[in-house]
Amino acid sequence: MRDGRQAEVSVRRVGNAWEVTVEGNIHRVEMLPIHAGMSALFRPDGRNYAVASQRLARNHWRVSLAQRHFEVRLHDPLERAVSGSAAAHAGPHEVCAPIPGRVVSVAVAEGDAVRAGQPLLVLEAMKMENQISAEGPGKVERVLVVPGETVDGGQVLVVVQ
Amino acid sequence: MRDGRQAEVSVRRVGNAWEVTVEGNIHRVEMLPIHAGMSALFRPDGRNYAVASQRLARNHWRVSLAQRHFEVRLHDPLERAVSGSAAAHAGPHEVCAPIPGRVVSVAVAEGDAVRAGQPLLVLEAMKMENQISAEGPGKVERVLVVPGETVDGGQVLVVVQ
Amino acid sequence: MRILIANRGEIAVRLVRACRELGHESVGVYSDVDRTQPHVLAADLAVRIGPAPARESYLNQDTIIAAARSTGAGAVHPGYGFLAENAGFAKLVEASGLIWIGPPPDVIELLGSKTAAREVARSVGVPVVPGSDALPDAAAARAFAAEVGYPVLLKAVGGGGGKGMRIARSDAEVEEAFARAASEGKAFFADARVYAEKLIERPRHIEVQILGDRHGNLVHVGERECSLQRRHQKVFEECPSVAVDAALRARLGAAALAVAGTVGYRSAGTVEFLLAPSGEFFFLEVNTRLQVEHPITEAVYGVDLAQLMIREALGEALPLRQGDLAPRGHALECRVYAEDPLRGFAPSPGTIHHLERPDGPGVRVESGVREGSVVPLDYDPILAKLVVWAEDRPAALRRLRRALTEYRIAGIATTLPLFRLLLDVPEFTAGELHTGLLDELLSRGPVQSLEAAGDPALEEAAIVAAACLAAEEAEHLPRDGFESAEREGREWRLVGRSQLHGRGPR
Amino acid sequence: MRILIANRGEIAVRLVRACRELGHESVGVYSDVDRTQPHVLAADLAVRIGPAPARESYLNQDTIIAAARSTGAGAVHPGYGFLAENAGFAKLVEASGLIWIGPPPDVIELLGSKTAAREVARSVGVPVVPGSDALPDAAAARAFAAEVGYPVLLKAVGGGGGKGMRIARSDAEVEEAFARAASEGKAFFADARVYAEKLIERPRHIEVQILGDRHGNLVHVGERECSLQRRHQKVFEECPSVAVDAALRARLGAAALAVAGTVGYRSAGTVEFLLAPSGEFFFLEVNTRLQVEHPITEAVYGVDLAQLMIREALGEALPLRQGDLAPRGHALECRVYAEDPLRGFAPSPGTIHHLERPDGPGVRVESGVREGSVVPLDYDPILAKLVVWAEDRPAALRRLRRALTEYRIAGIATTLPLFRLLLDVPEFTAGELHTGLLDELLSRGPVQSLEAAGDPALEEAAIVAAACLAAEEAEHLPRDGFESAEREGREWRLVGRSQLHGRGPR
Repeated sequence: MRDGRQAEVSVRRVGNAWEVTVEGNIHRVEMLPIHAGMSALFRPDGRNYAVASQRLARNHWRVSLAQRHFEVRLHDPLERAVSGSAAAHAGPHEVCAPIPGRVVSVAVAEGDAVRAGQPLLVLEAMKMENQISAEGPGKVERVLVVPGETVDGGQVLVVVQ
Repeated sequence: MRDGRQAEVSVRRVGNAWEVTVEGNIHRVEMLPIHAGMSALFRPDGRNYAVASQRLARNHWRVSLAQRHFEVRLHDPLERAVSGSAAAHAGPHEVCAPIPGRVVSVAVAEGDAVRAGQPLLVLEAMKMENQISAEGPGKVERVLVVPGETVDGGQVLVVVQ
Repeated sequence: MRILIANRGEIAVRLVRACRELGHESVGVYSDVDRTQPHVLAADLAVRIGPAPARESYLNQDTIIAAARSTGAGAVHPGYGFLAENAGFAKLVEASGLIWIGPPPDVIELLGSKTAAREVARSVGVPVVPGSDALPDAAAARAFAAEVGYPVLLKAVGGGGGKGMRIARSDAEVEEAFARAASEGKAFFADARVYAEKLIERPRHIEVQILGDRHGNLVHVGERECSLQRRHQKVFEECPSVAVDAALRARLGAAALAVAGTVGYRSAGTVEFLLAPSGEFFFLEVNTRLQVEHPITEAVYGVDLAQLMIREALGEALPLRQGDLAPRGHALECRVYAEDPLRGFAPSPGTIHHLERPDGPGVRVESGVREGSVVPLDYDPILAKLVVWAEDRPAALRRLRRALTEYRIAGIATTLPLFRLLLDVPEFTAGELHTGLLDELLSRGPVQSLEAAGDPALEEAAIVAAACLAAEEAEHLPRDGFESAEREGREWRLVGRSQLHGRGPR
Repeated sequence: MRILIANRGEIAVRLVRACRELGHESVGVYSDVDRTQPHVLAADLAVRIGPAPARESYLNQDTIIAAARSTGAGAVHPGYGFLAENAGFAKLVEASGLIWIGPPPDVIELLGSKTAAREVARSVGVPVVPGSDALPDAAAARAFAAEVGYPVLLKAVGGGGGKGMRIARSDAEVEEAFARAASEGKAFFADARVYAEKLIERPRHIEVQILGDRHGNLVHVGERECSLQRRHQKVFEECPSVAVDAALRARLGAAALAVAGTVGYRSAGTVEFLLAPSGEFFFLEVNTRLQVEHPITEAVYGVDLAQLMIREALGEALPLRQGDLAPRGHALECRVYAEDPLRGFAPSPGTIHHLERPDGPGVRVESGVREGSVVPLDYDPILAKLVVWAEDRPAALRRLRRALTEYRIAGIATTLPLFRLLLDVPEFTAGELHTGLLDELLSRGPVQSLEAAGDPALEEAAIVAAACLAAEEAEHLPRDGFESAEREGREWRLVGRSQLHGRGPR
């Protein structure tokens, strides 16, 4: 997917099938589980795809299909926005790891007030240190990692309210 | 494992390690998860094994290691009996599927009293019908399958109290 | 070109790959129980053709033609089994304006009759096992036996794959053998006619791969030995045969080409022979299809039979010359069936809970299943084929042993343990094979007694591992009452998720 | 014999397989972060050698020797990288009474110095790129350039793999290039000395595989082309080279054997050359180890280099004769790195959540990871090698395209997308390669612009799939408050378990 693309998507269950509307175009598809983290997508035209999925956070999934990778965030049970593989675009409330790495240090504690751009923690990957900062002002609701911990790319690190 | 072998086994957690006593011989091992259903067993002598495991029922596991398959039943949190791949040996309370197949018919309902050898249900696998009977007298506590359902080998079909 | 593959499982996956490598699109077909199988997801398009029973899906000719039409397919490849040797279907495909990827329908029809095929062989001077035409009754069979001597084989005219075949070693045994062959022929092939054959004892099954085109090219691609059979079902094949030297290979090849040439054969095919201990060989039959064991020939001769079959059907001239076809090294194939060798080869359908394929140098796996696949109750039990190649037979056997230590299938029983055991059988490793060897070995004693002879340390390790897993999982089991069940429930959930994330050591 | 493999990842797995096929036991070693990696579980025995940092584990010579002693290993294979070309370690192994599987330590030492290696080549009349000895300063480098003409390459004496290497196209650029080469040489190889070389523009990287034994046998096993490099790191290799015909192959082979012969080389090794567009070739260096890309030679020549290396070390005579070594078909290798080609090849450590390997005809994957593996932050990013073989180069490219549609790695980014893109690059498919080509292609535009040119239908399908999964999982999310969280919690647990059972369609 084109990096950072945003698409308005809505989903409706119709029996075993799903009716998915992507920017106005309606797709009627079926989805069947194969194995843990694996499903098959069936389109009416006979095209099938094996789909690998990983839940990165409460409302955040990584989906891989035909060697392409996507990240999805859930905004409300009936309305979703699908965003491209720019994992760095964190949701309004969650600060996620841009790449996998090791947490070197955490600069804030739960309850702290933070301003936009304020350093939250430092992440190290293959010898490079990356500073993770708050995107906007707010209050640190939760800190989900501790120094020394290894995190996956896209994993939620801090929740800012 | 020699078919139907019974072994008295007890297990004690010692930090990250396990102390497993098999018929008097004590083994100190470590076990680490790799992936869903996969673990690695480490022995002090440097031998390592990849272990695949599947939970067939509440107290019943299938374990595969170095191309050998085993079935395990849990008798009490501190005392276990490991039995060989004779899945047909059902536990005292559970009647399991001897092989995978399709449930053709169920002859009993929950609450029914049954005598030893009484037919409980009929299972079909690759065109052969197998009658599953009660091993001993008792009362049908639960019927876990319905006609037409496909079951795995070792899956619990009926619980007799 | 878009090509419909009228098959399932490993051969359908194999053909999807061949199409893709040639730049053609593939159309897969599936019955209701196969919807998420690898052959469906591998194909560019897939079409449902009916419920589980084969005759309502993979044998349903009209539905398959309709699937080709609805997807705009221009050709049909039948794979092996199902409709592969059904001349009627081949004709229907061509009558529907589609290209049939295989030999001409009339050739399939002619060679489909064992007796007619034997006539063809005789007509070109290729030796056949002394045999009769269809016989009216057991008495006629006894008369034939008096002529050629016992033992004799009574076979259903339409038979194959061990079905409709009985041995008689004396007049006394003829009556029942004849009846059995007839009834099985009727049951399986809707044809009760029976013929008789002189039985060659301890023969090798040797078959010659042939390839022809519509431009007059016809070559043989060496032999395969398929002597290891269980109840006349091949379970293990190799190329080349230890019993065939260059001179014999040339004679077998010439015989195969004589038969194929006289009937105007094209596409891929296999001419089967019995090789007697004496060294003389006898024509058996022609398989007018791509053979299950074709990969061992591909490995040793460096050709792609599946691709060549498709290219020929589309009108290309065969790019091979007989002189260029030289064997290199040795290849072995193990057929991995959903059967339990530790329980009399009982069928073993169900869910494949865990699957690890071997890989690395000289290893090729043709698999129709993946982790999570449900092996249905409804079809042939073949799951996959393990093919190894190495510089020579001893190296190939060592490589096979290595590959078998890496191949893990859990959830259902398979024939993999059988091959591990065979590697310790002297006649097998020495290549002293004959079509009765495996049944003899299996009759000597229960397979599990051999299996139990395995590493005892391994057995202890397995018990230990099992106990640890049980104990570990037990820590997350509800112990008493509702309140604690709730608490444990949440614990379990966390475990489930950390497993899904596949975290390794910290 | 028990053999310790002093390495990790795919090459360690490769060597475990070679040992097993030869009937030897293998001893794996692991750092704390590698404990559950495939190379550890594949080995017959495994020993911890320290914490994550390489210098405290895989480079810790004494610990590795101790591991060999404690497990009763009689020989050590270093693989590639880490200690493979460390003459000191090779000597320590032999001084410890263990067999070193590789060339003689003094040969490693001699050829380890680029300048000494060039002297050796000159001494036997093998052309080398005009170059200097170690230079005192930038001024001396400018003097050299005045002699041979710009551009020139400034290289650290101990350098390799692109490290400690700088181009100067004019006097003005020499100062900084010299300083950079020196500092990198000091940093990476503890040797600040720098020498200069005439830069050959648009050359191909051609290397010759050699094999020798202690019985006087020495052969070459043809060439490999490794011109596709990113910042002097090989990413794709093939055998044979489109630029090498039989005559040139013979000349390259003779040159390689002349260099190897004069230093008394034995075991496996690789002699690297630059092939100029003019057709003249120049000696570069000798890699005194098994090469990453050895499988493509194995595929085309039908030999097992890893096994031959072990057999030679144990005293066997080389079973190969030069006359018998003929290439068959064409092989390609893709290096799968944990780097993200869509983000400037940023390192991509983490957990491999999902992994599917391609298989089928002509495909070999050498993998050091499995589903669930954690790719550590601490080592070389190579995950696996995808090797394909086919009858000729066009068929091999089509097979590679097919295999890439089957190869799926999710959870971390890899270089797999790069190879899918290369298959659409005319210079690549035509074989018009040179060592600067890939960097040129990557500088033309961001890789993702090419990637975005992919099937738009696929993109829609991905969005749809993602939405369905999100919606499906959402149905099992707690919605309001504790009470419902409990209820949902139990639901979630059931889902988790039915997934673990991997049930398919009913």
